[in-house]
Amino acid sequence: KEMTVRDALNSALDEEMAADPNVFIMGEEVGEYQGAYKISKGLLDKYGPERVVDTPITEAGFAGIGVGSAYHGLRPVIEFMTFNFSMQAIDHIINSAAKSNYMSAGQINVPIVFRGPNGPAAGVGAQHSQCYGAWYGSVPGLKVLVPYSSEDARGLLKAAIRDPDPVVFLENELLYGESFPISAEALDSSFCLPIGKAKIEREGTDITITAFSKMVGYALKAAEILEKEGISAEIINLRSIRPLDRATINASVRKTNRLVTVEEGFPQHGVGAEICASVVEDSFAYLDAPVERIAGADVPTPYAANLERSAFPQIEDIVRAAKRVCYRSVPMAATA
Amino acid sequence: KEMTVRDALNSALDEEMAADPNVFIMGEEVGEYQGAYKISKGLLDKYGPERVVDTPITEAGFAGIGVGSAYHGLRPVIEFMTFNFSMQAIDHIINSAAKSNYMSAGQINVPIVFRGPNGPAAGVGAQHSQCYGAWYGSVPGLKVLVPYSSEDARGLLKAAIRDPDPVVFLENELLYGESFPISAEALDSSFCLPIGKAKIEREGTDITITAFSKMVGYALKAAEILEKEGISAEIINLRSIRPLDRATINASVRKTNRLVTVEEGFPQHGVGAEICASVVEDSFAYLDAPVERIAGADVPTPYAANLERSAFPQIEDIVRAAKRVCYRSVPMAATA
Amino acid sequence: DDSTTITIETSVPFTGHNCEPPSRSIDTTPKELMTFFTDMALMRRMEIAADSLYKSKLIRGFCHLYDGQEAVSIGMEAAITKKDCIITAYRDHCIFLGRGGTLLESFAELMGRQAGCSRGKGGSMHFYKKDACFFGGHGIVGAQVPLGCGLAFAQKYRKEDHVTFTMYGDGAANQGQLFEALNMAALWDLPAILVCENNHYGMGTAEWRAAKSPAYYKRGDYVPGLKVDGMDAFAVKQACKFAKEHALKNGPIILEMDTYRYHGHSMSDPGSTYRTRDEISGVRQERDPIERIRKLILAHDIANEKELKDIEKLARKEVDEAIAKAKESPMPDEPELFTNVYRKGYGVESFGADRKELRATLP
Amino acid sequence: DDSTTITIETSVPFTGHNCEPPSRSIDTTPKELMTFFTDMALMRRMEIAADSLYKSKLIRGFCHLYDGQEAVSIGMEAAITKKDCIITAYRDHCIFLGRGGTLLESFAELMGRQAGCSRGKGGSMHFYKKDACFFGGHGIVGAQVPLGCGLAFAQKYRKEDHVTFTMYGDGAANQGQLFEALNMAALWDLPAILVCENNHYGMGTAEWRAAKSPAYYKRGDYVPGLKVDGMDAFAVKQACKFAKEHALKNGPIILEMDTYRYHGHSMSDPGSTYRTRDEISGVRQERDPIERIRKLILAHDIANEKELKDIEKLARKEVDEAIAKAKESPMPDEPELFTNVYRKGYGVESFGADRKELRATLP
Ligand SMILES: Cc1ncc(C[n+]2csc(CCOP(=O)(O)OP(=O)(O)O)c2C)c(N)n1
Ligand SMILES: Cc1ncc(C[n+]2csc(CCOP(=O)(O)OP(=O)(O)O)c2C)c(N)n1
Ligand SMILES: [Mg+2]
Ligand SMILES: [Mg+2]
Repeated sequence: KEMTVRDALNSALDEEMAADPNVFIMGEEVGEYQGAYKISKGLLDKYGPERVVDTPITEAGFAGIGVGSAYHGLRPVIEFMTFNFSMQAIDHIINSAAKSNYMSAGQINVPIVFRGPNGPAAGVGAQHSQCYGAWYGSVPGLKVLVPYSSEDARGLLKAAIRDPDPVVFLENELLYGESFPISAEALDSSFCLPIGKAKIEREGTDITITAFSKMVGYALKAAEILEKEGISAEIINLRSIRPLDRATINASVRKTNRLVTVEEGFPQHGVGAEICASVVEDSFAYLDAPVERIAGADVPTPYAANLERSAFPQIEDIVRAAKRVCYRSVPMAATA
Repeated sequence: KEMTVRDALNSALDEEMAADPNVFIMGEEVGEYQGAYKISKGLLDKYGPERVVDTPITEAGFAGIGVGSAYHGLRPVIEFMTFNFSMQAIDHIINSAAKSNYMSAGQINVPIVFRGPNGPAAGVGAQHSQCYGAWYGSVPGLKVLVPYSSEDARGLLKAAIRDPDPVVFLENELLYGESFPISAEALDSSFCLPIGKAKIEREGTDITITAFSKMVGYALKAAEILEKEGISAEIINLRSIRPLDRATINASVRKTNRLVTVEEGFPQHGVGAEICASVVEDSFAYLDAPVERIAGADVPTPYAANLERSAFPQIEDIVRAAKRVCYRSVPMAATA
Repeated sequence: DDSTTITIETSVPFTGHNCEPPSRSIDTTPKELMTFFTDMALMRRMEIAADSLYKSKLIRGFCHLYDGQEAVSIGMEAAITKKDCIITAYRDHCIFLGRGGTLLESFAELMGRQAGCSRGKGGSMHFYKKDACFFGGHGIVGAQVPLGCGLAFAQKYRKEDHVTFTMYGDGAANQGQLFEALNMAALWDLPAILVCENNHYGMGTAEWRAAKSPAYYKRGDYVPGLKVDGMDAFAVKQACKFAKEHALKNGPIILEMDTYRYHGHSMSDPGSTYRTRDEISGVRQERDPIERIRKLILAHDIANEKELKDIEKLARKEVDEAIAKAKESPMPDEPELFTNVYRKGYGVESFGADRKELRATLP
Repeated sequence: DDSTTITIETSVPFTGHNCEPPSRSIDTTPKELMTFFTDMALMRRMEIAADSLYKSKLIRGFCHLYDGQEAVSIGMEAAITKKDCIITAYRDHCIFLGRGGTLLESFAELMGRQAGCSRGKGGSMHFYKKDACFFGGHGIVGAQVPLGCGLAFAQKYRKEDHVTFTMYGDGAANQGQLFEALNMAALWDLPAILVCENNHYGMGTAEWRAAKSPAYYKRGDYVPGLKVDGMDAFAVKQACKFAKEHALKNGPIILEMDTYRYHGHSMSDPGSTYRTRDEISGVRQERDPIERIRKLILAHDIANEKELKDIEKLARKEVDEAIAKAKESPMPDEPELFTNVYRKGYGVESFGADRKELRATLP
């Protein structure tokens, strides 16, 4: 059976709302418009305007209201139309949500989910293409999940909603319409994925490639190409950026002795840098080659199609880096 | 001659305001109150309320106003009382300031400085102790400077104000009152430090330690202790997080073959992670030991004095890590 | 003759908040009427062509069209100079044209080509024309309001006699940063005019669902405001003239422009699920800004139906030619990926997705 | 007897905005008067003791004192129940006490000890008492306003008959998020009461330098408001009762409490550079909230001077004892560094500054 990521998210919301009357959805266009990207389709009809709350375009305000309601026992799911707009509300995500349980020595936990599309879409320009994985992933008190497939989307969103702590849930617009095979188990309403565990999407022996969100698909495609060239790549779908599954990553690198990290965000202080540091810390002696980072270009996102393509990782970038790490090609820098 | 960091910043502001009538200061309590930390002391009297502008407590608003004024040719220096409050304005720093020159293909450059104390002070708790170096440092379009000494403070702030691009200038409250020797050259009103260049504060041969802001002082003290134990540490004061001076860092590591990074911010996706990745990318073969990161603990900042001390790097942490990297002690993990 | 004075009345009276509204009566000339018609016809045609280009996949991502709202740009430009600043949100194509931008620059930008006003790097939401004091083109709802107050701050700082028009939607009108900026603008008497283009919907949300008080001209509370028929270019002109004078003397003022967007919010929105087709066609028939001018021209015998149709045909031709030219314009050169990150790049290295394959020294 | 009805008048009439203000006349009892006096005396003493502890370096970082403003907490608590929520900013010690928190918990928190209400992990700005619906203690100016509206959202969602009092300063009153939250509170009829504690300064900035319109009770525009003498506990009580009824029926309302802080903003501020000593002593003499109650008690012969002095002495003794106990409380155990990062830590590893030396499994 197949299911789109959109339907996976939609059904996860639906089931969790059915299971717990304290769960509600709030955000711009989530109700009458059925969601800017239709993730909340049908839920207004089913659960009514008290539980599917359309807001004005005031992110700081409604994120704060969401957090306050979570202080007092509700379980809000706050949709940002895209995560770019979460910057207007970031103080509440960090200072009001992530830190409260600690500052109150456990009195005020904050069971809230902030979700929405993150990272680049297609042709939406510099202000609408940023990946917030590394930023939110740096903040103790937050959990940061990054689904790739429909199974991820269902299992992680359900886990996020049930979790007693604030979760930042980073989706990808370009995956919403993609279909993935889905098991009967994953379709069960009790289904849930563990938070903080990566998934080995494909086993391999020669090189480890880490990726999250849309880049998992690219990495898998790269692995197919590499296989033809006799390189067996192990693909790790991170699923969670915080907690980061250092154990799974390091175990894989200890087996393959080589690592390429892939992400669409800006490179500096990115997820790849962290993974590199984690492996250097824990498995330095196992590394047979320098870790390579594939990431978004270190520039604001250009609109023009050709430049935009150059600004984000392509499958051939992953393949090339993997081959380099396996010493199948000589590194050479082209200057643009 | 000696000068405090506070006086260094104050004199830099004064001189740049005197030199360019388009430079003005804006922020909370910068005028009549003479600055929450007295960095702008005396400037209201000297330059009047048109150029030293007290604002209401509305960071999003006045940061946006500052950026707008920079679009139209002024050179605002925006003070955040502390950088924690910059989160209310972060959308303007990123989307309105950092990206405009790119989105407009060079039409709208944004000569603005955002400055103020960053990172932990003493006993100010979880909401007032965050380091924003890694976040801002990840954003193309921004330049991010981190002065340590009075010379840094003067030379970098003057460079920041004269720069045609948006600069995030991260000070440290606990350094304001510290005195540093200062040269006649650095006291000259034409003095300026290059943006993007690190400074080797102390030469050494056995290990490279990178640090910025207050941690440079800690690293220097650690180097003294290490020297007594026969370890010669090279201390790099980053001065600039973006651009990051990869050349200086890598050259040093190629000489010492060992690296410890130090910062007060959260570890995940931090400056240390980036430096580790940069060295692994460029100088992997030169590394004789795993890179070690010393960073703020991965927890919100506790208030209690004992916990707070454990939450941030101490000199002994740097010494211990350096010795470990030099294989002078066996690593051992204590579980708290 | 072209410059005879014709006195006309605005469609409805202005409603003031904390201010005495200007008169309904305004003088114009045949020349001005013809210019309004010609310019609005061109804008309308440009937006309709953009719609087609989007559908044929030559424009990507977002594309927010302005048809229906043309009178706001036209009336405003008629009241001010190119040293007065304008800043707006993402619905910016016609504002750019109003400031003197060209069709070629517009279409090339929409298609991501070198000849675009931002050399293809900005896209639909990020048009600028600094030499005519047009400061964009902003994608984050509400952000342009403090930015606009900052432009006004610079004008006042330099003791200029110019003002800034900051345009925002009814949806944006609830943004907190607007209230922050307005307070400062009022405290410091900035020559800031906030132009709320109330097209009655923020995406799919009707104004009353997003605002407890959708009387946007009153939302400045202690700041004066004026409600204006934004479908009537002359009302807009009168209001902007009034506002400019007010702002130079007394600081900020809000103009609420009652207007309407014919298209959906952006290209993915059919624009018909949250409003009725009757509502749209009703506005087209009774309040269309171009038709209003057409009627005035005909009523005053300045031109006849055919002449006006010819103008519209010419607009279509100009648009088609500009599109043809835009299509000929190449995509930006690859090295443009790394230009304009900074004004001053210090020769630092920057990286592409595969940093060992693609890197550049920043200019 | 203790519960005879005494009718008194509030110091000044209430001023309403978009609402009919309540009467100036209010009933009380000797018991209530004595309670007000006792509770405020204790708060006053606590804050003065905190000042000394700070000076002797037993309290670190920020420390924002509430002396002068006690009537706001006292009057509010007298009108509501512990199921009504309160949330405030960093000036939170007395609000905590008003909600039933103890002196020991307060002082221990201020000194960063285990016995603190946040086990020493929060500090001065982060007191909470969830079992009495006190939700902190927030350090970011303005942030508590949307949070408070969120508490009210939860109350309404659960169809409770309770309301939320969200306290903020005159400085915070200009924050955009306040206007965003207020709009939603009004749209959705949330039982949210915004209590602006106007002590006339935000740090060193006088209200009129930060706000074009310092009439904070009117700043809700379309939301009703009431101006209240915040130095008169009875006026506060009357207003809060009124506001609670209003909020349950009609949604949000703003109460502007005209009050005064005697101390500087925090401990680094002498509090005398931006206002005159005369101003401060004038308020102390003419409007002090404790003295007002003392006079009422004496005027109604409920207690004599000496009895009241004894109450104050007792307050001092209680405070001293609490401090002594707090000093005995140990610092938090080292492993507390890693507790409460999450409610559910999944057994993940977390790191200290030197991760090879100090790491922990999160509970
Ligand atoms: C801060 C922010 N939140 C959400 C969005 C997504 N968004 C783009 S336009 C829009 C509607 C704006 O409506 P309005 O202000 O009325 O302007 P109009 O589109 O009608 O011109 C929304 C929600 C955004 N761009 N920025
Ligand atoms: C967003 C933000 N900006 C600045 C500060 C620093 N700050 C703390 S309190 C304060 C003054 C607040 O004044 P007011 O709201 O009147 O409250 P009061 O202190 O008088 O009780 C300022 C500027 C902060 N904590 N948060
Ligand atoms: Mg609109
Ligand atoms: Mg105040």
